[in-house]
Amino acid sequence: SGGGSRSAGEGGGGGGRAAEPIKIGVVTSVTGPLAGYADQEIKGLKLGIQYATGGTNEVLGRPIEIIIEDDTGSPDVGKQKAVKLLEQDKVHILQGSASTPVALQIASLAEQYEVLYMVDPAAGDQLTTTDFNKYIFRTAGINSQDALAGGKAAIEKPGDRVVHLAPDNAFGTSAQDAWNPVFEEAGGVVVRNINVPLDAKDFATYLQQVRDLDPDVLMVTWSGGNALKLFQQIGEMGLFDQMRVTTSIGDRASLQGLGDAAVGLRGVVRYFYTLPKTPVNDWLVAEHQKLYGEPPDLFTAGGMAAGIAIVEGIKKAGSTDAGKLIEALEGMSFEGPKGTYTFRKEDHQALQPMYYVEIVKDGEHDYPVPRLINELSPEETAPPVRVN
Amino acid sequence: MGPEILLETQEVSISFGGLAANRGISMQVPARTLRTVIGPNGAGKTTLFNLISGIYKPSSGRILFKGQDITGLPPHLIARRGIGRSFQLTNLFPELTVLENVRLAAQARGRHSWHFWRRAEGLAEYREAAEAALETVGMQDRTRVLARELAHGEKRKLEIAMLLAMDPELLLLDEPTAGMSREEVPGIIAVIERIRAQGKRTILMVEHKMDIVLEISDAITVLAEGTVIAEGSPQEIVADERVQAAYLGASHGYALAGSWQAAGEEGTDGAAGA
Amino acid sequence: MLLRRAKEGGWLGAAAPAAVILVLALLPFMPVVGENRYLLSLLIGAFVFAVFAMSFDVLLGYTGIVSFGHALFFGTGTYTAILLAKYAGAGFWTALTAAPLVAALLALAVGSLSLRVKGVYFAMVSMAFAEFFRVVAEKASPITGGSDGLAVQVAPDWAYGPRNRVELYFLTLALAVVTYLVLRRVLASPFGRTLVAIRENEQRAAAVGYNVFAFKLGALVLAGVVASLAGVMYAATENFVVPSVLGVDTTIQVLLMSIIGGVGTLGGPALGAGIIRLAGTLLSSYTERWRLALGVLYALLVLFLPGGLAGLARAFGRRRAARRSAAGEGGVVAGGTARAS
Amino acid sequence: MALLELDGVQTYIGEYHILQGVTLAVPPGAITVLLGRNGAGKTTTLRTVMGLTPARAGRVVFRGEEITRLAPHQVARRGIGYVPEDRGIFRDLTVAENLRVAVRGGDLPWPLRGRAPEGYARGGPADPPRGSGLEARLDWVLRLFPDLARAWRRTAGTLSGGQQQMLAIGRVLLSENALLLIDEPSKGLAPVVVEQLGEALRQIAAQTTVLLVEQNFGLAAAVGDHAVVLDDGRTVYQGSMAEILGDAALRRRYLGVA
Amino acid sequence: MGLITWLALQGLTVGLLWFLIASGLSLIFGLMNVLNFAHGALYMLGTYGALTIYMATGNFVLALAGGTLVGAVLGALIELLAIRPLYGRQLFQVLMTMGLILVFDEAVEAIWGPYPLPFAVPAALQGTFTVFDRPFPVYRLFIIGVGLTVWLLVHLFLTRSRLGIIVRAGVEDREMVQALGIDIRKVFTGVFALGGALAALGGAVAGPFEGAHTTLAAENLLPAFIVVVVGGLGSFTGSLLAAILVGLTQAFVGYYAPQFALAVNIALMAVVLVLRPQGLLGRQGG
Ligand SMILES: Nc1ncnc2c1ncn2[C@@H]1O[C@H](COP(=O)(O)OP(=O)(O)OP(=O)(O)O)[C@@H](O)[C@H]1O
Ligand SMILES: Nc1ncnc2c1ncn2[C@@H]1O[C@H](COP(=O)(O)OP(=O)(O)OP(=O)(O)O)[C@@H](O)[C@H]1O
Ligand SMILES: CC(C)C[C@H](N)C(=O)O
Ligand SMILES: [Mg+2]
Ligand SMILES: [Mg+2]
Repeated sequence: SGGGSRSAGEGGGGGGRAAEPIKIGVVTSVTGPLAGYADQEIKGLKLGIQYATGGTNEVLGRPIEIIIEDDTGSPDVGKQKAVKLLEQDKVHILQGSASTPVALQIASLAEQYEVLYMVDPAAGDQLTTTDFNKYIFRTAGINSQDALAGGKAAIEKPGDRVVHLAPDNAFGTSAQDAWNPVFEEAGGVVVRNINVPLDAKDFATYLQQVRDLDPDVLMVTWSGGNALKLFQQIGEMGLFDQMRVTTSIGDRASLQGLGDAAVGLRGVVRYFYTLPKTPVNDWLVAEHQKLYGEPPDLFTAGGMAAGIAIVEGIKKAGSTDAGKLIEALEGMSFEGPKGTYTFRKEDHQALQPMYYVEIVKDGEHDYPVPRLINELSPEETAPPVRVN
Repeated sequence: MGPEILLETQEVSISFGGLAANRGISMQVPARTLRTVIGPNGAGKTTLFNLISGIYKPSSGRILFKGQDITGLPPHLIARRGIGRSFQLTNLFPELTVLENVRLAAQARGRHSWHFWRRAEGLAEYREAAEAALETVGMQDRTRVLARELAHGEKRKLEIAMLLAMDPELLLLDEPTAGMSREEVPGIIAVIERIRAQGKRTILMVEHKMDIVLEISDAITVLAEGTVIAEGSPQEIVADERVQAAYLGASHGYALAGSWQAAGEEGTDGAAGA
Repeated sequence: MLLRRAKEGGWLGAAAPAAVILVLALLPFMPVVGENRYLLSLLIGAFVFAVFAMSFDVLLGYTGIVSFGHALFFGTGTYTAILLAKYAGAGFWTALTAAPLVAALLALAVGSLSLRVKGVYFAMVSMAFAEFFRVVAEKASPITGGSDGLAVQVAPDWAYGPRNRVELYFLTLALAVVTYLVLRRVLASPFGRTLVAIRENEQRAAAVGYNVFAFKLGALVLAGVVASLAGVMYAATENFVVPSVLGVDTTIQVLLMSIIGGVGTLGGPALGAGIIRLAGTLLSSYTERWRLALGVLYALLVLFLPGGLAGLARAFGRRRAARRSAAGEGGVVAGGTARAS
Repeated sequence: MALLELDGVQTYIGEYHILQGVTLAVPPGAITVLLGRNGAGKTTTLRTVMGLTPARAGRVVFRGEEITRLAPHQVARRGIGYVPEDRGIFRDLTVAENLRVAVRGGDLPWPLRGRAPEGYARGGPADPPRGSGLEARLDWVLRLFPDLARAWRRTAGTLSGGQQQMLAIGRVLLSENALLLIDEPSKGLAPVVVEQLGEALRQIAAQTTVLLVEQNFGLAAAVGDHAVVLDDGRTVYQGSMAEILGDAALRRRYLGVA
Repeated sequence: MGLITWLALQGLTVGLLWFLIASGLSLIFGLMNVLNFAHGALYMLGTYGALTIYMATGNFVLALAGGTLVGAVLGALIELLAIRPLYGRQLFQVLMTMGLILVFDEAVEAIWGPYPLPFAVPAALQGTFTVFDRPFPVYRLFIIGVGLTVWLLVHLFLTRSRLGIIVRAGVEDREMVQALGIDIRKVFTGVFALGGALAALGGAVAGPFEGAHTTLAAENLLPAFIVVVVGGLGSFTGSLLAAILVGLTQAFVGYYAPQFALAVNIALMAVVLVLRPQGLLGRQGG
């Protein structure tokens, strides 16, 4: 194993016995547009393992070793790396990725190699619906959970008119497919989907259409470096004043980027470090601050949950054998940073709390932050089981 | 009935921007003769070649080859009809060997160029044609040298070999001896004479070296400012006063042959006077 | 034109490729290597891209056409295979026959529009076409899965899945070798030599009687067909497709492979494909700063291997030849004729 | 003392040993003609002097200073002008722009950068320059080659072969040089222009030393003061032009001229 | 009418932004025939450089100048170290500059981290006008102004100065230019410095509009090439026109037919080149 592999047990004072390590192979987008998410995921994963092993980084008396591979955001590279982890490093468990298309590829390898795949932070529904296989478990919150949480709350009165602006790609259209029914169910009317090229230089003309349509709610689905520009222009166009703008709220970097423009924005967020009031989260925030000099971020919690789930699963199964692990994890509940997570038996999706928030200035942070309006229980945001 | 006319231009004209490079040029070249086109720099000689060989399309006028209208055909079709040309600036396949340059020219006239599976080098007819052409120009020893590595004079000869390998009825030679040493010029002239002696081909040539022109041309056409100002036998042309004024000058530009003695004397004087 | 070309011939002409093929054919039987299915899968990827790179060399190295859109044909192969498998249940061999047809038609259409422009302009127009089809693949997501991609088994059963990696290895190796031999032959044919003439001097080629446009179109069709075969092989190794296979990044990869390998040598680009695939993947496993390492690697290769890897081999061959002749004939004075050899 | 001296110069192009010992001296204030058959190394000799294909052994000395390893622009700045065999004009630039590039360390006067100069009819007599400033030189060049004035704003690539040659020669005459290296200037020129060129060369030689490569032996003989003959990359003869003219055996031996 | 004017104004802004992004590329590509794939990275470094200076000093003018300087220095270094050994070998230059992309990308991530950074619009340029009842930010006007200024200055340099002509001559025949007594190497380095400076200036000016993020290099490279090619190689003014054409097309398609926005750049390029192979203002026979 090379420089990319790091033992999670660096500080773990090993017993010196040559117990065979348990290898976790992480394939995620270390470079490329999703690099920031991957960074959060990896930090969370390590902390999760540390937390769940009580700092020893050992389970069943065996040290845990993490090997990280970069999928660069592209599925074929990701697949190649996963093969490397499986064939060369003989990892016992796979984890990752920040990209759903990559995760889909790894999932099918996991099935072929009969290895457990703990998905996080990839959020595409397919992994636990149409493309599900039994080796997939997912701690990540997913798009339809966001939709169930955010969609209902966004509609304040029957007949609210909604425009949904999203990137002109599969991610965008699938978000529209996930959210729009929830809006309609809550009594809203989706008057238009506007799909904008992901690399659009300017949003003004698209936003002008929104102005012309004058909806009650502007739903924005966006991810990528230019999200800041998008929200800035929403502000410049005066849309925050003219309508309710809602979105699935991103990581700290995007909040910083939004700046004052975002104040008043409401939406759903999967995690923000001030929101959960749980001992695990307190530990996470403190430890993260200590190690990295900053609080954890949007996908750190998911990474941590994945780490905890892996360790707890191994403990319960008493083995790294995929069959036994699956048996152990199905229906299992565990305490993670956001509270109680439960792997649903049917599709292995972890049900978990979600947060509906408003963006405010709180005087403590030099950027606007989410303030809890209401915490949605795991049951409330449980997506329908759609495994065939 | 006069002699068989191989090439005929009828009132061809072309201009670039405001500049009329050829203005209504009419010319008849009888088969199996050698015609030279002379004229001051910029008179339109190369342009006329470009029109005949299809690189430019005339804005008006027609070009007939063997009685057929070839006006406006693309260069490769004109080449395949039997008109081969050399360029004023040497124009070769620089990274290929001498032999391959000529072999490719030979191959072009045949029917094998769209063959995907035969080995090109296995097609003896083209290789032999190429070797024969190289022999004609006296380069049979240089077959494996890359074209770009040749000295200038050899490049000119190579280009003529390529033309020969195309087996054209009409050769357009644009200053074939430009830049050739005194020693090499007779070689090129011999090549041209040899081609002529074979009695199969017609040559239309641009050349500034008057001694050569006078020696080997059957007829001369003089261009100036895009039009034909004189046409006739070498004797008629040297005698023409307009031609002398516009083109020849007093000493024929120290033309090589014949003027050697005179030039020598002049040189001696010059040297003595210096 | 654009770069120095390594010359064919020398010992690289026949002995070296034969040796390389032999080693590759024996590799899976070697104890350590044969077990390492990861290495095999890297090599499988290299074979696929070797075919792609050779097809690119037909354009770049032999005809002198720079295309930034060659991935169009590669992607066409991949999509043809995947879509046929998905919607018609067709298998690998069907795809292998259908894709070249589709690619040939596409090349004819695209080529007749775009080959009228030259040089960098053609590079850009070709890129425009490829990107256009990439966008189409992305927008047709109900059929193609859009940017999430589409997964379906294309490989024949006996070469599918991790247990059959060795079989897939031999399948792709065989296809690469066959492609190499066929292309070598075709490029030595009158057609192939005509392409070289066009590369060397388009005007001259036209003036001796070649229909330059038609031959360029022919080259594009040939290159497109071979690229589509690579695309089908890719479909069979990945059993998956995303629109980015059509994108300019894919072309750029193959461009790098060709240059690093040495254009105009066929074998060079194939070798380059191996190097780039292996270097990229291995480096990224061994250091987090792999992009830095790769960038520096490119720079060094460019600076110190002006003829690509093939050029290096050729330089060796030449030095040996020089030593031989010096020893054999004593002091041949360099003169007009000595220089001829 | 000679203005330019080459001593045992050896030059390689790639692996080819082209110059294998060229030794020559160019006396000031005269025209030295470099003769030799095709491929003898004449062009390479000039390029070696210019530093374009630097010598691997031997010395090139100009005005007593060794310039063997100087970069071409440094050589040029020491007062050597060069007209290459293939003319070296910039085909994509206009005639005016070609001339502007060539004015060493300066530029054409303002009005002429755009507008064509007037009053240069075809084929005027070419008296020597009236003065030594840039304008006088330009005037001289345009009187020498009035075609250039007429083609002032055309891109040089569209000029006829002979016109391009005129441009290449005219270009170096714009700057003051101590030595001109001229490679086959008569190539492609109409006889009447060659004649004018001969006169021009004599005029040039009145103020600038010239090393001339010329295949047109008539012209060479007419203008040359000294002769150097190369054969197979070596100097085989060095002497006065008169001597060559007077010695038929010498001519036959090295030049193939009876 | 009001809407059309407003859309046209938006298009003009984006057009001039494209021009700023592409101008350095146009210069280097058009003048020296070097396909500098690292151009996008220089642009990105301009943004990050300016942002860093802006955050440190709070002085936007200084930020623009500093960012531009970063580009100039890097441009010169690229020429000296990477391009100079490779003149006449265009594809090797491509390869080399692609290697540089990787290096620069990595450097940006190492220095500034993977997260997008906000780049505040300087106070003096904040606010919006109202154009026919629709908001139009002041900063857009600034972009238009800078774009036109850059065009004018560079245009004068290229067409009027002898240096511009020397560069073009040098691209055609380096040896001959040297033989005329010009140290072409210095000139080329200078051109690269200028190209780098323009790229970085574009990045710096775009900063408050775009924010700083690590994909800036990649996402702007291709459009920049499109602008240069559509405009016609060697024509700086062509790049300006092409950029404005692209901007206007994007604005109008974005409003009236957003579903086609994804392919519009590429379609535009294909159409222009099929109809006019040498680009809008390119010289004939390119
Ligand atoms: N493509 C072109 N564009 C513009 N002008 C051109 C073009 N080709 C030729 N000309 C002009 O047309 C005129 C005739 O040129 P041409 O090359 O035919 O002359 P020529 O008789 O061959 O002269 P030379 O003996 O010097 O080679 C010249 O003034 C030349 O500049
Ligand atoms: N690039 C090159 N590569 C290899 N050999 C070359 C190259 N350029 C020139 N030569 C060889 O160098 C020798 C001398 O060439 P050079 O051009 O100096 O001769 P020259 O005397 O000027 O001949 P010419 O009268 O034909 O112009 C020739 O034999 C030629 O083949
Ligand atoms: C990390 C995620 C929230 C988004 C990511 N692009 C995905 O595909 O799932
Ligand atoms: Mg001519
Ligand atoms: Mg010469």
